[in-house]
Amino acid sequence: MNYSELTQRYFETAPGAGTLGPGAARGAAGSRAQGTWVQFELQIDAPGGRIAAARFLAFGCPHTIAVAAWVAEAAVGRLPQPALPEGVQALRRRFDLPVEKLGRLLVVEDAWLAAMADAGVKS
Amino acid sequence: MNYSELTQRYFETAPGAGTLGPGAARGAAGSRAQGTWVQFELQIDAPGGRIAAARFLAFGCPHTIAVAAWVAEAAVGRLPQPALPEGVQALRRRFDLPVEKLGRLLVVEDAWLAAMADAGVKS
Amino acid sequence: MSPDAARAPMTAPVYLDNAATTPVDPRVAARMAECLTEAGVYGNPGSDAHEFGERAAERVERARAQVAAAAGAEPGEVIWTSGATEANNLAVFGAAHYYRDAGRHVVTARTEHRAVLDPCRELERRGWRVTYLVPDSGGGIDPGQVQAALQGDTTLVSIMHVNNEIGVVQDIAAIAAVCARHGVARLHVDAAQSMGKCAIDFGAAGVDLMSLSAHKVHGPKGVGALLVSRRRDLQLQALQFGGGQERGLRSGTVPTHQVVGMGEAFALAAAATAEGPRVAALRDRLWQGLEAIGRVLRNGAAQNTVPQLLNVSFEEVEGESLLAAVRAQVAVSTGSACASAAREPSYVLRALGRDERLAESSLRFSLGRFTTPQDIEVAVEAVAAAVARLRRIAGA
Amino acid sequence: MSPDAARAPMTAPVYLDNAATTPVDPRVAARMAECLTEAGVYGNPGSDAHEFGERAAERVERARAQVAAAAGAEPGEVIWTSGATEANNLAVFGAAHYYRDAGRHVVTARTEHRAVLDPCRELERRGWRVTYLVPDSGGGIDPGQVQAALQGDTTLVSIMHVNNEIGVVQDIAAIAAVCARHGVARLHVDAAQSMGKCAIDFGAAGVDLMSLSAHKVHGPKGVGALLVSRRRDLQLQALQFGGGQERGLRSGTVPTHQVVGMGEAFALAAAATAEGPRVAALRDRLWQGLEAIGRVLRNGAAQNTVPQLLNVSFEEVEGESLLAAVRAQVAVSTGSACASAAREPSYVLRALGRDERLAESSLRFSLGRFTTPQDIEVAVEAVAAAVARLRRIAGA
Ligand SMILES: Cc1ncc(COP(=O)(O)O)c(C=O)c1O
Ligand SMILES: Cc1ncc(COP(=O)(O)O)c(C=O)c1O
Repeated sequence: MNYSELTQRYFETAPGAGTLGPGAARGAAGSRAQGTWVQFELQIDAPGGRIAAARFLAFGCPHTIAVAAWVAEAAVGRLPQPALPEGVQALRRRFDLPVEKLGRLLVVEDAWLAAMADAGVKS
Repeated sequence: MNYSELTQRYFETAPGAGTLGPGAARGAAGSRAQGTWVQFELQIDAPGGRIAAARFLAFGCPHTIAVAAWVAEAAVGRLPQPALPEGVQALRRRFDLPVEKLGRLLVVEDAWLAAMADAGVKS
Repeated sequence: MSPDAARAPMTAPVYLDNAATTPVDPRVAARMAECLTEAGVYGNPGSDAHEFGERAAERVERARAQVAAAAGAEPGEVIWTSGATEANNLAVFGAAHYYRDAGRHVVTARTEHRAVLDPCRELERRGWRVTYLVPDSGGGIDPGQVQAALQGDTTLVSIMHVNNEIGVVQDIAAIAAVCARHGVARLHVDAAQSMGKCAIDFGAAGVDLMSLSAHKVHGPKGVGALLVSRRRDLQLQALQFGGGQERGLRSGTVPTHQVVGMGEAFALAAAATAEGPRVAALRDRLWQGLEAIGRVLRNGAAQNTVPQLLNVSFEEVEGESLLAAVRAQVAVSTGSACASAAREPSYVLRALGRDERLAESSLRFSLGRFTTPQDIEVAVEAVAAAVARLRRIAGA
Repeated sequence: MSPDAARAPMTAPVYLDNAATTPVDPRVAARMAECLTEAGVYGNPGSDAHEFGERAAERVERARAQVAAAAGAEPGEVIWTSGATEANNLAVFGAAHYYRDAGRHVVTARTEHRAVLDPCRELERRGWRVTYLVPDSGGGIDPGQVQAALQGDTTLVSIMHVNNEIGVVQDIAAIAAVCARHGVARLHVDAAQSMGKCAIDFGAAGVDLMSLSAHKVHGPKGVGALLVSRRRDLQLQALQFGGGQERGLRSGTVPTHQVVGMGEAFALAAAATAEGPRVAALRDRLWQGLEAIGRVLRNGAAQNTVPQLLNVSFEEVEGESLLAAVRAQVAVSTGSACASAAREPSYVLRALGRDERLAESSLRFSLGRFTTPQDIEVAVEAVAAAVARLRRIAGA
């Protein structure tokens, strides 16, 4: 398996891996038993405010970890929205994801949507 | 194919290859078309006397040539007899002949017997 | 350890994938080089019309004797092949087809190499019945299982000696005894992984057919042998027809340098009796280091495994990420990557009862003649760091 | 030229048996050596889990491209095998079995190599019908003969390119056109002797399957390839099952050093365009020298023969003695000795209409890259002396 330079870098550094603790909005998707599980925690200080901090956890392939890390990083400073900071197809291109791995991206998206729902953002 | 040292030597030197010309007793056996042909010519000076000279011609494998040459050489000085100077089995051992080549020795023997018959020696 | 120094400016990974293939021993490479160019023994060993051919044939026969001696066989029992894959195919198809009138049932195991399983599947397509034995959780096949699987029309049993993924060793002599009692069933043993790892005695074990490979034991790739027992007048249908080489069982020009390499590799392995304990100590150190990581499972019965192999599953770690995290430091095989393009959880580990996740999150460490204590330390450190990091990312 | 200097105190014979096998070119041997030991590219090209495997796979693909370029094929059409014997078997059995429902008739020629004829005989045992075309007295197969032999259920035609005994070249493109018109019949060409002797263009000729061998053109023994045309979606049943290498058509670890050797040998041969005229001049000088002996017959149509081969029958000379008389000076093949243990008059020469004696008293001189004018003089002198002496002993 060859990974793009960006995938490799986010997989290796995994910025934002971890949790924020009580008070953060949290959402997860997938399952470890199925091979891919992702969780996001977002800190939104004021209702209607921007995302102040974001963390992720991921059990999955390097692409899954890299994309989750990138999404968490990209989330900071944005207004909470039900859409990912970047759409699934754009992420696929950005990380040069093989087509058979598209399912993993959908898990990332589902985890994001779950976190948004937890934060009270309507989709 | 590996040849014994004796076979190799008689094949390479082929002493006595040739003919004696008119007056010699001559006998041949086998056929070129079948792959083995041998001829002996013997010079017997006085009736009932010894073999004074012997020559052979041979078309055949190295064993055939070597044995014919050896027989011609061994014949000189002997009394003409219907038997080869040495029997077929003894020759086979002497030249370390593979068993499937026994037929070639019989051609040598037949040529010898034909030459004896030509010399008037009864078998 | 650099596979291509010019291309690898960073330190090359430690090579712990000797069960996939091994570097050729320099002594073996030297013998091979003698059989290539104009200055060497380059004749066709089948050319009996001149000394170039005869010299080559001498080398081939010397190599045959070396392989026979190392494996406990007679030289006349060694049939050269292009590797253990071909040897396995020749054994399975060759015996099944030759004895087709005696029956069309074959017994093998789920944990066999694909070079046995795939021919068995093909036999099924051709109308044979195949019984696939399931090993115990340690990977062992009980001779009693073989006994129970034999039917009146079983003509072939194919059970490997040393498993290539977990290193478990089967009791071949006991299985051979079961087949001998049956009378009709012939025993084929895939011993591609055995040489240099576990003693092989073809004759004493009473085996009918045995596959060998050179490149698993510091010999060249692309050469192997099938041992065909002469004691029982075993017959085979050839797979490949032509010049009639190898008693008509395997036509094709015999590649002198290749079989010479195999002969030398087998002779060296047979002579290297101190190698087992040395490697076992390294393997033990490796296991000790990995076990300390915590939540790791050893695959295959530890007490019945060759020293060169250690297969470990890491809980709460995803397989592909584990490989990606260690591959810059350690070259190993995983339970999810396999030689073929298909990426599936190892069917061998699945047969032992491991779930899909644990099968995928396994690493096979395979040691060889050139493995050093330093290699082991690098591997332990790299794997420990990777597992810790991935577990942290997974919140596990 | 000494095959084993320590064993050959006398001058070694001149090697004129390059159609049996060739010495490996030193440049080829050097590339091979890079893929063996720990210092080189020793990984398993099937191991995609680490860079050792990836480096090896790169070498394998580079070699595949070299072979494809030299033979006028696409890299994706190259299936590595253990030699032309295996390639021929895979082609003949593979196509016949895959297309068995379309018919069970095969067309080939009496002058094919045994690695084609013996699989055809085996097909007959399995219920196929085989037509064996008889060449003209020069060894040529007329495309019209192929046309006439095709039947509604002919699925395979197997005709060689360059004959290994007489060097005659068949008109492959014309035969391919005949098969294409038929529609169902696929064309396999045994081109084991072609590379470096006669241009091959797999794609342009419209051939479906083509067998290649490395060791006939200064590459290593034990490696070859089957070219499988992609244009017509040609399918084959595999002979050997296992790891799924080579698109599942030929399982088994790909031996990096072997295929790298083949790639390099093919690239060198394709680049050596001046070699043909040089060798042709040597062959002409050889024929001139032999013809002067008198009562000699050239076998195979002179105008349609590769420069590397010259096959001559000597009247009134027994074959075995001829060989024995020249072998200390010249290493050649004869019409009575063959690679297998059986010693029979060459069936190729018999098919040309030579009688048994003339077939047996033939010598095949085959020249190669390392043949020198001096070698030719030695050969002419040795053969002339031997023939004269044997004719004298035979009274002929
Ligand atoms: C147990 C076993 N059998 C067969 C094979 C195939 O051997 P080879 O690579 O020589 O074809 C291997 C190695 O891949 C193996 O480990
Ligand atoms: C025409 C032809 N076909 C096939 C072969 C077999 O090739 P290999 O020795 O690579 O198996 C040979 C050489 O022996 C040959 O000359």
